[in-house]
Amino acid sequence: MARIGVFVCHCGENIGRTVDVPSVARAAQGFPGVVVSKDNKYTCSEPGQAIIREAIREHMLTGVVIAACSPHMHERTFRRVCASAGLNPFLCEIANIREHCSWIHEDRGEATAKAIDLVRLAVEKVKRNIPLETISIPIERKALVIGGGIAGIQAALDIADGGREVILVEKEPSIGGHMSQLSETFPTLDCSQCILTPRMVEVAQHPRIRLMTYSEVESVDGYVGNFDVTIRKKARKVDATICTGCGACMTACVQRKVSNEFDEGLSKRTAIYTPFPQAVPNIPVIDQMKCLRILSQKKGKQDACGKCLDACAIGAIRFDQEDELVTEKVGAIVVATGYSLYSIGKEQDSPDISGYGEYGYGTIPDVIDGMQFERLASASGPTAGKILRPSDGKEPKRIVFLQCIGSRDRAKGIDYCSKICCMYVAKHTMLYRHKVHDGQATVFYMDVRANGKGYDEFTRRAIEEDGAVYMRGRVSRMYRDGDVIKVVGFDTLAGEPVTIDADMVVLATAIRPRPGIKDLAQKLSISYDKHGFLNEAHPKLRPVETNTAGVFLAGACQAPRDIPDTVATASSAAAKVLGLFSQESLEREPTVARVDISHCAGCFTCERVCPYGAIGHREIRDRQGRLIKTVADVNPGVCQGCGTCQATCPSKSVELMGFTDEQIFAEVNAILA
Amino acid sequence: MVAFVCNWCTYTGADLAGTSRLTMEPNVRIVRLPCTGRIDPLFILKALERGADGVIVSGCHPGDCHYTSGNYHARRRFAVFHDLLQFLGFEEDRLTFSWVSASEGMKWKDIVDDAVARVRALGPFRGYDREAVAGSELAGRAA
Amino acid sequence: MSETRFITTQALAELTAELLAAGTRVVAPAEAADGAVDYQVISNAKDVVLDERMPRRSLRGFFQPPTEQVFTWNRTDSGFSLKPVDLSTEPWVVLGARPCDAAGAAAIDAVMNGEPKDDLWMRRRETVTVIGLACAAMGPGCFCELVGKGPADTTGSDILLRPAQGGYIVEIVTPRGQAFVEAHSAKFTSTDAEVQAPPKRYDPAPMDRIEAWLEANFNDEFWQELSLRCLGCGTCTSICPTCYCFDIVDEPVGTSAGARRRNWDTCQVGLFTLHASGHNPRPEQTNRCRQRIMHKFYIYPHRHDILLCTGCGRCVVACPTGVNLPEILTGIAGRAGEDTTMGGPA
Amino acid sequence: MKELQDLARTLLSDGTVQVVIGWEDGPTGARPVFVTSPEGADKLIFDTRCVHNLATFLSPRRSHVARLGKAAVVVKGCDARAVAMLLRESQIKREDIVLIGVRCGGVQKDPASKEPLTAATVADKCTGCDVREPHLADHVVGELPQAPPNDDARERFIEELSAMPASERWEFWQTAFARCVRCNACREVCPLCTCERCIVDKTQPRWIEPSAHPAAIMAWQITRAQHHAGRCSDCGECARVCPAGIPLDVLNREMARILQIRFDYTATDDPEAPAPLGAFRTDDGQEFIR
Repeated sequence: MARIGVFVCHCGENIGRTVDVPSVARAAQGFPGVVVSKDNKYTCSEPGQAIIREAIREHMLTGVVIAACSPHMHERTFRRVCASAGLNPFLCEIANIREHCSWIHEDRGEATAKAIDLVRLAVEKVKRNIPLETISIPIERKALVIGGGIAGIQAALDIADGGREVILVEKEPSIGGHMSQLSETFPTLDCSQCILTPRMVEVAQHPRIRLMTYSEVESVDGYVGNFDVTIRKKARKVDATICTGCGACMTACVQRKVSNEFDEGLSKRTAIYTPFPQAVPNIPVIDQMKCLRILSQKKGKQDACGKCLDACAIGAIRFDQEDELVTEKVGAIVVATGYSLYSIGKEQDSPDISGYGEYGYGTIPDVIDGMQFERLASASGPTAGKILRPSDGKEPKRIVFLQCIGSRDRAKGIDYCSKICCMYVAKHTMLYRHKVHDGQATVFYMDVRANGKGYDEFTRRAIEEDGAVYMRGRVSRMYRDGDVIKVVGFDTLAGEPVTIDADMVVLATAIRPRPGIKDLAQKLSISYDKHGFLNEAHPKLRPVETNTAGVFLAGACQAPRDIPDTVATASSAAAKVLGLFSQESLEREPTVARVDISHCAGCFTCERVCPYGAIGHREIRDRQGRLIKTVADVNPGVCQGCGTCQATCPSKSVELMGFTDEQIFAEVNAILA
Repeated sequence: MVAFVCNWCTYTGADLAGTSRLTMEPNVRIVRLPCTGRIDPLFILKALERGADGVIVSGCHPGDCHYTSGNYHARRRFAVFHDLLQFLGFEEDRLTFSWVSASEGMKWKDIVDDAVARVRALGPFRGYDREAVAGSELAGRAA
Repeated sequence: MSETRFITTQALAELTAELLAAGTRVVAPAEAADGAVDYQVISNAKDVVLDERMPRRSLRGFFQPPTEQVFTWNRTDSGFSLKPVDLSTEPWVVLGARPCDAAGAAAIDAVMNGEPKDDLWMRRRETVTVIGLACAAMGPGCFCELVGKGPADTTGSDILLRPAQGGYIVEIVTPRGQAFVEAHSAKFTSTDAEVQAPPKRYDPAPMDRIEAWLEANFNDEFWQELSLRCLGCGTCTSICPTCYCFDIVDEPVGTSAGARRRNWDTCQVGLFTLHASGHNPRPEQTNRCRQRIMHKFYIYPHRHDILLCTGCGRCVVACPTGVNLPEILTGIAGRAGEDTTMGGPA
Repeated sequence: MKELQDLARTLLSDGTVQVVIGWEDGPTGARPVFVTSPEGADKLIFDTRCVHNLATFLSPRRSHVARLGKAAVVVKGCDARAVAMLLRESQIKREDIVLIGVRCGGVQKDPASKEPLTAATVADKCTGCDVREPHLADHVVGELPQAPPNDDARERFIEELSAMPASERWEFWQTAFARCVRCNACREVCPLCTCERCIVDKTQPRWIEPSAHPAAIMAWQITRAQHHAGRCSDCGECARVCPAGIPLDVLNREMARILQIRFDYTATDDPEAPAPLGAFRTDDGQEFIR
C-alpha cells in the first residue's frame, strides 16, 4: 500500500495569500494513500526539509508530494531531500501551487480548490512512480574535431594541452583553413600566416593530436561519451609515411594549368600539389580530376604520363592507393567546419538565394571578392603582395569597395549581417593605401559595424589616416566602360546619385555555411537554422553546446565570426569537452523509454519517430536459440526522454520512465475525480 | 478543463505567467509532460470521458522543440486527430491546440482565458450520454 | 397445451398499440437507422416489421445486454461500499421472435437458471412474454431443421404466431401465453384455419453420432482444416442466439468510485482464455474454432441435455470468410462414418 | 482461372511454396481457401465475388496459417497495399512469401452475390481503382478487365456528412456507434491490426474501457481510425464484418482524404514509401494551432 506524505508550502505569503494552505493540507490528508499531510511556512528552508526527512523516516513514506513552487525551481532540491532520508529521489512529485495557482488567481476559494486538485493529481501520480536509478554511462576520453581551420586548430590544441587525445579531421590536404589565406588581420595588421603557421606546426607535432587531412567524416553513431565515427581517408596517391615533402614531383608535373583554389583562382598550380608552401602536413596530393595519367587511365589508355613517378626518388607516389575507411571511438565531437563565401553569380546552391544581375553576375573583369583581395595583398600570394588587377596586371589607382554584398539583402535571400566585412574592408583600404600610395579607396556601406576591442579606432584610422572615402549608400549598377568600371550608386548622406570610375571593385560578399553542412548535421543529429548555420542549444546560456549531448560548436559554422570570436568559441568548446572528460562517468536522468518486449510487435514505428536514433532492433530467441521475434530496443544512453515513441506506439509497448501511461492516466483521473 | 503541456516551453511559459502575476481563469489543471511528442490523443479522449469540458494542448513552437522534432510529429498526429474529430461532429471549440514558448507568459494567459471563454459559451460537455453507462440496457441504446 | 386462436393483422397492431399505451415495454423487429432490421424497443406499433427479413442480431441482447452493470462501488473511510443494481423488472413482451431466437434464449436458461442462479439474466426471462413468429420462408443461412428445430418450433415461445390468410393462427404454448391471450381476449378469435406447412430444407443431422465423434476426436486434423480461414473475429458469437459468454470488468471513475460491469465476450479471441501468467490453453485459432463447435454440440448437450445451436444461420451469413456450420456438421457426420442422407440446400 | 490454377500447381509441386492462399467457390459464395497439394489447385477461382483481402492471412498473429509453411497468396492490386504495409512494418519478409497478383476489374459488395457486377453491386473500395494491374507481385495472372463500374455513393455520402452542421454529424455518428457492442471483430479481420496486444486489451492503464458505453465506443473508434491513418488499404473488411453495420470504411475513407489533403499521401503498394505519420515536414499545415 502506498504511504504518501504531502507537504504544502505557504512560501511565506506567496502562496498563503491566495490559497488557504492549511485547508489544502487537511484535504490532502483525506486522499487515499496519504498518511501524513503538513503545511509549512518555507518548505525549502532547512527546517522545512528536516520535517520532510523526519516524516519519511517516521511514516516510512513510499512517496512524497511537495505542493509549492514550480518544479523548475526546487524539484532537484526536494529530490535530494528524499534521497538523504533514504527515499528514492524519483518518488517525489511537485504540485505547482505558486506559479500555476496562487500567483495567477485572486479568488481565495477558487485558488484553494485548484490547489487541492493539483495536490490530488500529484498524489495519484506519485503513487505510480517507481524507484529509478540515474543512468551511468562510461566516457571514451578522446575527442573528434571536425575542421582544421583556426577554430579546429585552437580546439584541438586546447583539448590536447588539457591532457586528452584528439583526432583532427580536415577535408583539404592541409590544415589552416581560410585564415591561412589571409594577408594581414584586423585590428592589429599582424601577418596572418605568421601567427597561424606556428599553431599548425604545433598541431602536427602534438603527441596527443592525430591529424587526418584529406579526410571526411563518413558516419556518426552512438551518443555522448561513446560516439562511433567512421572517417573516410581520401586517396592522396602519395605514401604519406615516406614522403619527405621535397617537392620534386610538383616541379616535374606537366599539368600546370589547374586553377589554384588557395589563391582563389588568381594563379595556377600543378596536378600533384600542396595547397601552399607552408602546408601541414607538407605532403602533396594528386588531384585526380586533373592528373593526366589518371585521366587517361580512366579513358582506358595506359600510363600517359609518369613524370612524378620518375621524379620521386623514394618512390612515394602510389597510383594504386584507394580511399580508406577508419573507425574511431570518441567521447565528444567539436564541429568547426567554418564558412564559405557567397558569390554574385547567376547559379546559386539554394533556390532562396539569388545573384546580382545588376553587377553582371560576376562576369565583369576586375570585380573580385574580399578573399581574392587578401591573396593579392598577401606576400605569399600570386602577385607577391603587389596589388595588381587580374585582367591586365596593371596597378589599380581607384578601387571601389562594396560592403553588404548578399548580407542584409533580403531581396537576395540573406537577411543576416556577415559581421566581419566592415572590419576587413577597412583593413583592405589601409593595405591598399600602404601598397599603392597614390591609390584612392572608396567604400560603399550601409552602416559601419565596428563593435570590438580596438575596432572602431581601426575603421576611423582607415578614413582619417589612410584616406578611404566612405560613402553611405548602395550601388545599383555596375558596368564596364572601356578600361574602367562604372560604379553607379547613391550617396544617401549627400542625397544624390553618384557614378564612380573604378579600376577595380572589391565585393565584401556574405559569409555562408559550408556546402554539405546539412548532411553533416544530420549525421550528428544536430539542427541548423534556415540559412544552414548550426544551432546552439541555447543562444545565450549554452552557446557552444548543441541539442545532441557531446557535440559542440566552434567558429563560423554557427554564425559569421571573426578570428578572435572564433578562437574564443573554440576554446569554450574545448573547455566543455575537457569538462565532460573530467567526469568519472556520465550521469543521466533516468527519464528514458523502455520497451515491453513481451508485447512489442516489432513494427518499428517508434524507430522512425525517434529524434535521436536511440531505438534499435533486438532479437528475441528461445532457449534453443530459435528466433521468436525482433523487437524495438531503446539505448538508454542515447534516449533523451521526449516520449514521442510512446505516443506513437499503437499498442503502447514502450513506456517513458517518469511519464508512464499509468502515471498520466492517474493524473487525468485525479483531476476530474 | 485539462491542459497537456510540454515541460520546456509551455510549462515554463505558464511559470512565467505566474512570476509576472498575470491573473487568469482558474479552471485549467495542467498535466506536465516532457514534450508534445509524448501527448497521445488518448489523453484528450480520456479527459473528455472523465468529464472535462475542454482540453488545451500546448508545446514549443515548431523549430524550438527541446527534443528537436517531437513537436513536428505531434503536429501531424494532432492534425489528423483534429480533422477526424471534426468529421465526427465534435464541438471544435472544446479543444485548443497552441504553441506557447517559455517567454510567452502573456500568450499563455490569453490562450487559457480564451479557451475557458469558448468552452463556457458551449456549456458543459454532454456529448456522451452518461446515463447510458449506468442503465446499459441494449434496449435503451439500440438505434 | 396446443390450443389455437386467430388474430388478424389489424388486431395484432391494435394489441401492440394497447400494450404500448399501457406502458409495457415491447421489443419487436423494426428498421434501424441504416435500413436493416433489428429487434428493437418499439415506441410505435407501426414500426413493427413482421416480414421475412431476419433481424440482424438475435434476441440475446435483451436478456443480456452487451454491457451490463453489476454493481457500483465507493471508497469510504472504512473500506468500500457496494451498491448492486436494481433487479426489479416490469413485465415486458417480445413480439415477433423468430423460433430460433426464442429457442436460443430458452437454451441458455439451462445454465443461467442453475446453481447459482444468474439473477441478471433470469429477471428478464421471468418477466417476459415471448410471442414467436413462425417463419414463412427460409433465409439464406437457415439450418434449424439440421439441429432438430424448425421454422415453426415453439420452444421458448409463450405464444407462436403462424402466418395465415389475413392474420396469424395463434398457438398457445405456455401458461404464461395462455394468460396473455386471456388478458387480451378481445383481440383473439377462435379458428379452424389450416396451418400452412412450414418450408423445408434439411433433415435432422445425426446428433448422437456427431457428439460421439466430437468426444473421440479432440485432436483430429479436421480442426486445423476447419480453422484455417477463420479470422477469429467472433462475429458468429455476437449475433448468435445461444452464445452467452461474458467478461467481468471493473471500471473506476476518479480515485475512489467505479462500477463493475459484465460485457459480452467471445471464445474466438485469444484473450478469452489468456491466463495472468501469460499461458494460454487455447493459443491458436484452431483451438478456439474447436471450442465453439465442442461447446455447442458436445459440452453443453452433455451437461444440460440441450444443443447450444438453434440453426438461425446468422453465423453462416455473417462470417466474413464463409465458415459454414451446416457444412461442418455434415463433415463431422461424414467422418463419424454415417452414410447420411441429410440433404443439402433445398 | 486456368492460368491461376496452373501457376499454383507448379508452385506447389516444385516445392516453391507449401500453401497457396486463394479463393474457392464455397457453399455461400466465394471464400478463402488454403491449397496445400498440387491436386487441390483446381479449387482456385477468381471472379467478382472475391472481395476478401487475403493479405490478412499473412499477419504474424495468424500462427495457425503460418504453420503450413511458406505461402503464396493471391492478391488483387488493392490487397497488395496491405502486403506493402506489412512489409513496411517488418511484419513479414518479402522472401518468405510469393505474391500472385490477379488483374481485377472490381469486386462485389457481397461474396455470396449472384448478380452481375454493376454500379449497384460493386464494392465501394473499387471506386476510382488505379491498381487493376497489381504492381507488388511475383506473378501476375489473368486478362486485364475493364475498369469497374463506378459507384461513388460512399464519396457522396462523405460529402453529405461533411456538409452537415457539426451537431448533426455528431448525432449521426453517435447513433451509429450506439449499435457497437465492442466485439472487436473489426480489429480481428483487419490485415494491418498486427499488434500483439491491442491497446484496447491493455489493462494498466485501461485507456479504452471494454464496455459498450458511448465514451468507450468513441475512444475505440477514434483510436482505431487514428492507428490506421496512413496504413489502411481501404479493403473494407472491417465494415463488412461489423455485426452492427457501423460504416467503419467511411471513417477510414475520410482518414485517407485527410492524409491526402494534409500531407499529399495516398495509400500505396510501395513498401519503401514513407509513412505519413512517422515523418513530418517543417512546413506542415498548422492552421488549427494557435
